[in-house]
Amino acid sequence: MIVAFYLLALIAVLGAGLAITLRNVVHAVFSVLLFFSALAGLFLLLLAEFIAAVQVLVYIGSVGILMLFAIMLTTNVVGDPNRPVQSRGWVWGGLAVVALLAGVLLPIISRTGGQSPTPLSDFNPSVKQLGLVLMDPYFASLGVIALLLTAGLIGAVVAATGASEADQAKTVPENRPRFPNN
Amino acid sequence: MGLTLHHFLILSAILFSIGLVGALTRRHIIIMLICLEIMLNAANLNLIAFWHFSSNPLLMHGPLFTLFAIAIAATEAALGLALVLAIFRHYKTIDLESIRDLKE
Amino acid sequence: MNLFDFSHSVGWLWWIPLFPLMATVWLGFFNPSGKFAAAVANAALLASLLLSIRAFAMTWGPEAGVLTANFTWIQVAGVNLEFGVVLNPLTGAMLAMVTFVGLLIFLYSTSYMSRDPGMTRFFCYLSLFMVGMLGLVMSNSLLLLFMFWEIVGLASYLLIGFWFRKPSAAAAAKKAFITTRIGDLGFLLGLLWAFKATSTFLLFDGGQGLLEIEQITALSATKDVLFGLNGAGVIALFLFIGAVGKSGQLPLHVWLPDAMEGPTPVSALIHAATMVAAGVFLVARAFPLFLADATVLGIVSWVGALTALFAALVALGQYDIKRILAYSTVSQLGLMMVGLGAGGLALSEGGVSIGTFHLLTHAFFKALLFLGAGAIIHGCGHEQDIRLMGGVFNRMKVASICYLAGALALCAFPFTSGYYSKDQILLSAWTAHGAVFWISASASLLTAFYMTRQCCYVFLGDYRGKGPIRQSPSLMTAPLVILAIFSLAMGIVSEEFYHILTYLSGIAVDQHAWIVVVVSWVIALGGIALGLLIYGGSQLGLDATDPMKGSLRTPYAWLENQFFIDELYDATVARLWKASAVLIVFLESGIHFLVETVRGLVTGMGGFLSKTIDQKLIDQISFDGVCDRIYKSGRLNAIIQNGFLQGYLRSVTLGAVILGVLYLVFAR
Amino acid sequence: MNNYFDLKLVELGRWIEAFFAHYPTLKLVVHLLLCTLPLALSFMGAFAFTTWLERKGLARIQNRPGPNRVGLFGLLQPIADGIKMLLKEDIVPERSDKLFHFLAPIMLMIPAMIGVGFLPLGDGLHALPLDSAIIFFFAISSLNTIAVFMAGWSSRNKYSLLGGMRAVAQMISYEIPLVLSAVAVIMMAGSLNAQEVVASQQISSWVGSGNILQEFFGRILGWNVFKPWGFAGFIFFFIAALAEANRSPFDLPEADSEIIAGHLTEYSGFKYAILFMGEYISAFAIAGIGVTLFLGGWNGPVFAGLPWFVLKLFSLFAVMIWIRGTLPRLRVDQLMGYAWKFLFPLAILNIFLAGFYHFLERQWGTAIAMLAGWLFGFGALQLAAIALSRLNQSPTIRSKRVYQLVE
Repeated sequence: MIVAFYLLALIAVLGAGLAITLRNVVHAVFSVLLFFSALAGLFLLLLAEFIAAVQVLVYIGSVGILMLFAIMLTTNVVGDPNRPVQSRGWVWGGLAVVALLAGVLLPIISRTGGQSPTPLSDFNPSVKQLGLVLMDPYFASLGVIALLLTAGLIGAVVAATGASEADQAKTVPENRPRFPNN
Repeated sequence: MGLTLHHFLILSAILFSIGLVGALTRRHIIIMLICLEIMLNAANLNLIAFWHFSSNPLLMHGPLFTLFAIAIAATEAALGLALVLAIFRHYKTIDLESIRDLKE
Repeated sequence: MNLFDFSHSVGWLWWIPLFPLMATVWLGFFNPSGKFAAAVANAALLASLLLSIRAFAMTWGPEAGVLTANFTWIQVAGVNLEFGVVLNPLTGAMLAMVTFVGLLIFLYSTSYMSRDPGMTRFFCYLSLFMVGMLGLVMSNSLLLLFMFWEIVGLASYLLIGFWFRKPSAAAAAKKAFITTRIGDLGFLLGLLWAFKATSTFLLFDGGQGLLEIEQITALSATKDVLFGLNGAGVIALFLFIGAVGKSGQLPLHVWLPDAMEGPTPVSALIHAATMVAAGVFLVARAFPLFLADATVLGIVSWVGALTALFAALVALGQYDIKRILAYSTVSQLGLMMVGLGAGGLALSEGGVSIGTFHLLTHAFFKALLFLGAGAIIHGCGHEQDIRLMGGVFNRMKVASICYLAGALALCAFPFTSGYYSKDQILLSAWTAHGAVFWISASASLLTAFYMTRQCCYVFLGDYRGKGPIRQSPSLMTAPLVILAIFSLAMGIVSEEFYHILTYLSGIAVDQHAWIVVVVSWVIALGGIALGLLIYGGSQLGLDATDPMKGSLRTPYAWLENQFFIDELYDATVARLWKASAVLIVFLESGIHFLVETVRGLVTGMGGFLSKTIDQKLIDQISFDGVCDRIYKSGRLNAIIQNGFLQGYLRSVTLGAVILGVLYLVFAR
Repeated sequence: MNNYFDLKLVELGRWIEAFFAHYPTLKLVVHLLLCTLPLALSFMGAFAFTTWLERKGLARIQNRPGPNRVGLFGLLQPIADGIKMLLKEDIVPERSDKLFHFLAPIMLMIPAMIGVGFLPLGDGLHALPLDSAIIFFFAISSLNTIAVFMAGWSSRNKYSLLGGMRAVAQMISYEIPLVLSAVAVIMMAGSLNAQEVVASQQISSWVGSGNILQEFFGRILGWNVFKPWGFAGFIFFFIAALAEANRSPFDLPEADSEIIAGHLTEYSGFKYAILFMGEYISAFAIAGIGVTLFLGGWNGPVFAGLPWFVLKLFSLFAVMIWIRGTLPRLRVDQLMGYAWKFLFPLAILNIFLAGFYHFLERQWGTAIAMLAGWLFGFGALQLAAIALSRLNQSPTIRSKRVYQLVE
């Protein structure tokens, strides 16, 4: 178990680290996919089976592909070798994060140590339970999420196609009937 | 010695920091989005870990919350990438250094 | 709530609007050919009609009470929003009337609109309208009623603006929509007020509903809530504002005559039989609330009476056949309001039957008149000006006879249906308030007079139009004949007919007061006789002056121009503008003078100023100096405010770090 | 005992594991090997056999003999092909992304083999018996897309890239109707567990009755494909599965007349063979999940178990070959439009119909539910299909044609 954890943790850190250092954006996306799959493995380790499946389905199957599409639709895939990868003043950003990690996150985590974290336990959560919880007390939240997803989808479509609409409108032939009913 | 909550918390803190570093330093806008996803995933790992080590994991609150978070993250990714496309169409670049309209 | 349970609950009532809704959806989405669309809409309405007849039959019994079927729509924060349907005599009668008249009009439009390319769209809108109207009639929740009310408003907007390429039609549609919106605001306020006061929208809910004795008593107990009205009265007043908008009562009547821009079947369906009746229906439905405060009933009857008289006067001076009918509709709606208001004062609960009875009879004969007008317009080559008609009687026998039958009913000619219903209104007004009675009576007299005038214009003399008169197809005349029979023959079964009055409200209504009977005979016959006297033998037409105009030139100009109400709305605003313009010109000349004076002074001082103060003090010391400082500090700021996204993010992160460290240090 | 064969296989596995009872680590390794190795080998063997089957079948459809030189009926042809592929030179384009070019075939094989592991091959023959096996299967099978993209992008060839992008777009689009049609099954079975889904496809009261005839039919008639929603769902599923596996008529990513061989253009030798194998095995996997979800899994009339699964799998594949031999290829815009504007709404409607059927069955029993389901359900689907096809016509076709020079 512990071996699996360290292996997956290593893959995750490696994937994430590569994602933020590689010059080639497509490579970065693939390494972040590696990170996602390692995380799915960690979820499995934590017995969150369904979440692992969703992680694979959503992040690797959809978000990753979406990113690849976005890259393909924009330019500069391989990266201009003459331009720096990092933006101006990146040292400050790195320092800020190191401060965050060392000054805030790790101290907070070490504080929870006082409450003696229990070792990994073994129980059997079934997907059915999740479904039942989702359907009874949290049905309203589910509905809200569904609404949000729909709205987000429409928003994404509008944002992605909005500008070209006007260009298309110009090219509509004059003789085309505007009102199909008449 | 088995795996404890600490392991997961520290891992997730590290992953979150990696994501944040990327978001604060990379100049490619899509990489920035990727880093946002990394940070979100680190948070999800935290949620699941807390759930697993909670006193009554069979209530399924952790997976539930994570599920919602993933759904929202998926929306965010779709919208974010759509915005990237819009930005690209408008500025003809996705280099964050060259997009300086906030200055006005 | 079970849609399929036809024996125990009335949930099946939902099917009545559901059929037209299905037709609407079908026509809207699949856009079939016009003929097919008409068939679909007719079939759907026929199904609704059959169900409505069943509903009507269920209420037509001695023991018929109030049947409801409610269900919880949503639960928010502990509040159950319940919707439902209600079936009581009022609903039953309205359902039967709306679907029956509606079906006849649908049949008529099938023929009338058959050449129009937008026939499918037309029937789609018509069906949507029926959905709204039927749902409105049967809904048991004030909120649901409001929703259907708005659907009706939307459908009427779409139908009035059906020929939206015509600018006047588009304008009329907009006018109708906006004007009724003012009323709807009142309705909405009343609705919210009611919910605040009773925390229920349901009208009938086993004793807990808004219109039931418990709530009414509680509401009436709160005195002097607003304008000295009690709790129920305030709600009733706001609801009445909604009704004023919808039913075209006096201040908000302006949209109804303009709404004649729609196709004639639309005018018949919406602006005669059903939609405008929605306002009257709302008052009738919420009548327990009105009854709780006599002041509101007084307002209702006064507004109604004034509207009746006003519209009847205006109708005298119109030449457009549909416009005359439109004003007559406004007038009759006013009379219905009188029936409700005065009836409520005189007979309490019985007011519902008096107002609604006239609504029902009016629906038949006014639909008949509009459809007949449509047939005549159709026959005269789409000419609407009565001065260009004439002699129609000899060319279009069937349509003309039907039209005359409708006209007689409208004039309240003895033993026609209109006679009975108007008789009741006058009777109740007589009991309630003398002035209201006399106003209503004179409005009725005018009604008979202007209808006679119109008939003389249209039917007598020689044909003055241009093209040949076309015969109407049988599909158009058949509904006319049916409606004519209903308008006239109701009088023949008079004793049975009076049963409706008892049926509608459950209270026996007193039928006789000789003075009123005499007055109404005098009114009807006198009005017709006067009309025939003035217009019967005169030379009519575009080139000849109206006989009335000859003798009463100035007042008649007022009537012709509809009392200048539209112009009044324009003129008040326009005057204000003009007056302010004059004022501004005056002010400006004053300012000009001042400016000239000051200019002289300034040019004198300028020389001095520019050399010493400006160049030395301002330029060199203050301005350049300040600019320099601002520029320098701006450079400093620009390091942070550089529009660089990640710079901001870094600052945010640093802030978070600082906050976190502070928390860790101090949170103990 | 109906599932005699499967039980024997499971017993065999236990018997082998028993040898290592004293070495727990070794036992675990052997267990894992027993779970995976036979699966991998048998599916690779099935792949070899299928290439022969496909070539033979296509040849028959096209009125020619097909491979008949190597071995009896050309049965050894796959082996000959394999040797040829192994010996061929492995060409890597000079400017390609070498690492990804190398990784792509592997990335295609991994999800395909994992996906196969989620299939319940027989009673107890289930390599990865997870509680949410079905959603895992769909999750894993979506990884194919990544591999195809990798192959297309890393080749640095515009045809490869076009093919790769086409494949990605197509697979993403068709995944939605695929999963949605499976959702109906999952909903009705009430479980994401593959074994439970299979078990739900028996008429349990008949199977346990002891009457031979009832047992016989109880094991057949419970299949989801014999229920109205299942039948429609199966059709949607099958269409989407064809697209998902890049099989004809949806084999646009490899449309040789337009973009040479799509993402496979720059591959040769052994890597090509592995890519090819990966595609076939993912096609197997998807056909297998189709069998599990709709065709009753390993349920069969006489004795249930692995043979039935294999038989059904190959029959389904035979249909795919048949379709490949007969149908022409779609156009790109037709392909996407079909998924989003037609299959997707219908699949959603089918979920509602399944719910409707469920309530009818609970209210009035199976017979009436069947009748109403077949009549009403298909009426509704038919209406929806007509409506969608009308709505999807472009407005220029729908509106009346205007002749400018006439009049």
